[in-house]
Amino acid sequence: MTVGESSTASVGWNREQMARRAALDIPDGAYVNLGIGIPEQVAQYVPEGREVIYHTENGLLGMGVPPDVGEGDPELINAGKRPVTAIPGAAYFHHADSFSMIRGGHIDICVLGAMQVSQNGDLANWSTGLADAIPAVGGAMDLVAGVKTIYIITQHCTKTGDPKLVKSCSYPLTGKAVVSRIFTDLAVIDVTSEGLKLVELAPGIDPDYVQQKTGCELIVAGWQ
Amino acid sequence: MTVGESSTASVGWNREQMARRAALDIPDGAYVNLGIGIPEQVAQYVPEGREVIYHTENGLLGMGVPPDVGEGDPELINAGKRPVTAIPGAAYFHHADSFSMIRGGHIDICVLGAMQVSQNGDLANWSTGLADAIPAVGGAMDLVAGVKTIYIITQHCTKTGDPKLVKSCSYPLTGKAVVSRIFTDLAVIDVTSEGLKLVELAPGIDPDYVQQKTGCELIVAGWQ
Amino acid sequence: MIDKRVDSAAQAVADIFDGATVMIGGFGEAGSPIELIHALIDLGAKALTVVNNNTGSGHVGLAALIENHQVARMVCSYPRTANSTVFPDLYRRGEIELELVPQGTLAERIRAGGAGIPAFYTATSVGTPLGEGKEVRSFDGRDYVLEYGLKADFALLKCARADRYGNLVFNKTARNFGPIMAMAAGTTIVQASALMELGEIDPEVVVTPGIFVNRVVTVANPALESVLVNDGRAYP
Amino acid sequence: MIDKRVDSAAQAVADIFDGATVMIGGFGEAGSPIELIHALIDLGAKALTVVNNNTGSGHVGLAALIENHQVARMVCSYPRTANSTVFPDLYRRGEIELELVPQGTLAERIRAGGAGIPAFYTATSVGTPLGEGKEVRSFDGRDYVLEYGLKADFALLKCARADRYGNLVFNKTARNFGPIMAMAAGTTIVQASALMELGEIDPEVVVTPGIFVNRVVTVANPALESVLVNDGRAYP
Repeated sequence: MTVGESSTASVGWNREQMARRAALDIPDGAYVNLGIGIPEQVAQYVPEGREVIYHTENGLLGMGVPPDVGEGDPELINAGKRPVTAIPGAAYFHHADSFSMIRGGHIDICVLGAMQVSQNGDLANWSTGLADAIPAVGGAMDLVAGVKTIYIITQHCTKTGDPKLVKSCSYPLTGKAVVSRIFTDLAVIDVTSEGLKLVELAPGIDPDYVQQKTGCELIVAGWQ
Repeated sequence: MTVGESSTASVGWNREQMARRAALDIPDGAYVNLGIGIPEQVAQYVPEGREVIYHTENGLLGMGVPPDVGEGDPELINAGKRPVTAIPGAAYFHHADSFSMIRGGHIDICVLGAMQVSQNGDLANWSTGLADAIPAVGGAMDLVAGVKTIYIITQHCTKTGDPKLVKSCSYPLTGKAVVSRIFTDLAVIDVTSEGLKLVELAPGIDPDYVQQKTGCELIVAGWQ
Repeated sequence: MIDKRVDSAAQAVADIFDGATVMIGGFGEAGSPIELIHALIDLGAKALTVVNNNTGSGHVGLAALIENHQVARMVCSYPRTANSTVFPDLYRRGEIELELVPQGTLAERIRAGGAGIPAFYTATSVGTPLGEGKEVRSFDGRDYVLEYGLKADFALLKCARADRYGNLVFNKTARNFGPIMAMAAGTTIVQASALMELGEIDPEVVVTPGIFVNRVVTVANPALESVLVNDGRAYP
Repeated sequence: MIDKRVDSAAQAVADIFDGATVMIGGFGEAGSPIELIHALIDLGAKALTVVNNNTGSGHVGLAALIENHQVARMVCSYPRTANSTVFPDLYRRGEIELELVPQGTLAERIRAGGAGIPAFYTATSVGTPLGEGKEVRSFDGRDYVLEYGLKADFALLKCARADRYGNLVFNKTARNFGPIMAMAAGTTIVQASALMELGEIDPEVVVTPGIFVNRVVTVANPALESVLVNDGRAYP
C-alpha cells in the first residue's frame, strides 16, 4: 500500500505508536493528566529516566499502574473508573481540591482524545450534538480551560474518512483555542497563531497526503 | 450604693457574671466561636451536662482549655494567639476551610465584644476610625456576616460613661443588623425588629436605670 | 451530649421529603453510599433533585433510585455508564430533567454552596454550549462565566471511619465529593464502615470535621455496586 | 527525577526579586517560616508586597523584614501586635502601604487565586468601610461584595514534614495559611522540620500535595519567634 490510497488501515502510526510519540513530549518532572482511551497508554511509553506524576481528576496525584487482576481496591480508581494504584509519594484529595489543581493552572500537560480540532485550536470532544444523544461532559471542559498545555491524540480522520482537523468545528466545543499540539496516525501538528503547522511525519507519509486528509490549510513551509 | 448613682463600679454584673449569664444561652451541642476578652471566659461557665464544641478561626474545631504553664505547643494557639489544647474529637484545618465554616453558616453562635451596638443590631467593634489608629479587623467581619447567631458581651457604657447601645453607631461598622442579643453589666437585651428589648435585669437594676444608660429607646413593655 | 450516631439507614434518611434536593456522594461506585440510597428507595420520597457526578449503574444504588421514578431532576457532569440504560431511557422519554455541569464547576459550585459563596467566576465552559446564556465577564483580558453556589437539603455520603462528633475520614479515591457535599447540605447523613471512639481519629488527619455532619450510621460491610451489578441484582 | 530539596534557606530564596509579591505563612508565630524570612533579609530584595495575616512581633522574622525597609506594602487582616511597633511606626510615617482585608476574605482570596477563580462574592464587609468602593450585588435578597483572587510570585511556608515531591503535613494550628498560599504562589518555598522518604507520608494524610510546592529546605530545629522576642533578639 502506498501513500495516497484511501484506506488508512496500515499507513502511518498505529495507536501504540501514537502514544509512544506523544510520550516523547512529556518532560521529566511533569504533572500530567491523561484522558481515557489512547491517551492513557502514554504513561507506558514515557522514556526511562523521566519521573512523571500522574493526576487523575477524581482525586489522586501519583497514580500508578493498574493493579494485577483480582488485586486492587474498588475505591481506588481513575477518572475512567478503572482500578489503579498509588505510587509512594501519592496524595488523595477531594474533588474541589482536585479541580483547583486543574483550574488553577497547576497541571502541566493534559493529553486528550478529539472528535474535531480547528485550525485555531478549538477542541470538540464531548458531544455529537445530536438530538437523541445523552450529553455528558465530565471534566473535559475544566481540563482544557485550566491545564497549561493540551495535547491531542487522535486518528487523523474519522472512520468514514472525514477530516478531524478542520477550519471550524461543527460539533459542540469543549473549549476555544485550547490545543497546543496534535498527535495523529499521520503526523505531529502544532497549533500556531498562523494555523496548523506540520511538525513531524509518520514514516512513509508525505506532507501532501497529510494536507489531503486535513480539512484546513496546513503550514508546511520549511518542510523538506 | 443605690441604683441611679453615676458610678457603676459595683452595680450590676461583674465581668465573670456577664460571662456566666451569656453561658446560660449556649445550648447543648452548639458549635461556638468566642472572641478575645470576656467572651473567652464564657467557655468556663457553660452549665454542666452540655457538650459544646469550640471553634477558633485560625484552624481548630474542638478547642480545649489552656495548657498548664510551661506545657503546650507554641503552634497550638487560639485566635488571640494564646496557647490552647485540643479535645479528643478535635480537627485541624487551614484558613480557607475554617472561614468556610464561618461564612457558610455552620457555626451556631459567636460571642464578641463591642464598642457600639445600634438599635437595629449594627455592630462596631474593630476601629475607632481615628486618623492615627492602625486599622486591624481580623476575622470580626467574617464572623458577624457568617455565624447564625451573634451575641455581644460588653459593659453597658464606656469608661467615660457614654452609652455603647446607641441609635446609630458613630464608629466604623463591623456589620449591619448582625447582633441578636447583648449581655451587659446591667441587663440582657435582645435586638428585635422593633428595636432593643429588655429581656433580663442584673440584680438591683431597674428598667429606668438601664434606659438612662442607653443611647436609644429600650422596649420595656410587659416588664414587671 | 453530641452524639450523631443513628441506629439504621432507614432512620437516618427518614425525614427526606418529596421535592428535596439530595446530594449523593461517590464517583462511580467509589464512595457511593449504596445502603443509604436503598433506604431512600424504601422510604419512597419522590420528585427529588439529585446531585451526583453520574447516574448510577445497573439496577442498584443511584440507578435504582432513578428507575424507581423518585428523581425528577439530575444535576451531574457525566450521565452515561457502560452498563446502565436507566437514565438514558427516562431522559429520552422526557421523564427526567438533566442539568449538565462540567465536573470541576460542579465541584466548585458545591464547595461554594458550603462556604457561603453565592457565586464565582470560572473560565470553564466559556465559548461552549454549556456556557451559553451564562453571564460572561472579563478579568485581566480573559473571559469567565458566572457560576452559582449549589446547596442541598440533604447529603448522603459514605466514609471509611467516623466518630460520634461526625468527624470523617475516607478511603482513597472514595473521598471525591464527600467533603464538599458535607459542607453544602443542610442535613448531612453519612454511612461509615467503622465507628471510632473520640480521639481515635488524629485531629491532623480528619478530612471532614464533624461540624459538617449531622448523622452517622455504621454499615460495617457496605455492598459494592460493581459486585451487585455483576450479579445482576436489582433493588428493591 | 523530581527532587525539590534544596540545601539551604539562602539558596531557596535566592531568586526573590525586588518588587515581588511574597505570601508568608503563619498566624502569629504558628507556622511562621522564620529561617526563610531571615534568608530573605540576608538577600535584601526590596519593594516587596507581603501577604500575611499579621505584621510580625519584636524585631525578628516578619517584623525584622519590615523594619529592614524591604516591604513596600502589606496585605493583611490584623497589623497589630502587643509587642511590636515596627509596622505602626512605619505606617504612621507613611513609609509602608497597607491593604486591610478581613481575615476570611483574605483566606478565600488566596484560595481563589490558587484555584483559578478570578473573583467571587462574599457578604463579609458589606455596609462597612472595608466594603466601600467594592462592587455590590444581591443574590437571593442579600447583598454581597465582589472580591478578587490573590496570587503571589513566591510563598514562604513552614511545615512539619515534607518529602522530595513536596508533599507536606503541618503541625496543629501552624497549618493556617500554608496550604492555600502554596496553591496561590508561582514559586512555593517551604522549610520543613523533617524530611521524609517517599511513601512515609500516608497519601490519605497529605495536606498539601507536592504539585503546589517547588522547593523544600530542611530546618530541623526552627527558631521560635516568641523565644527570640523574649530574649530581646533582633535580626540581622
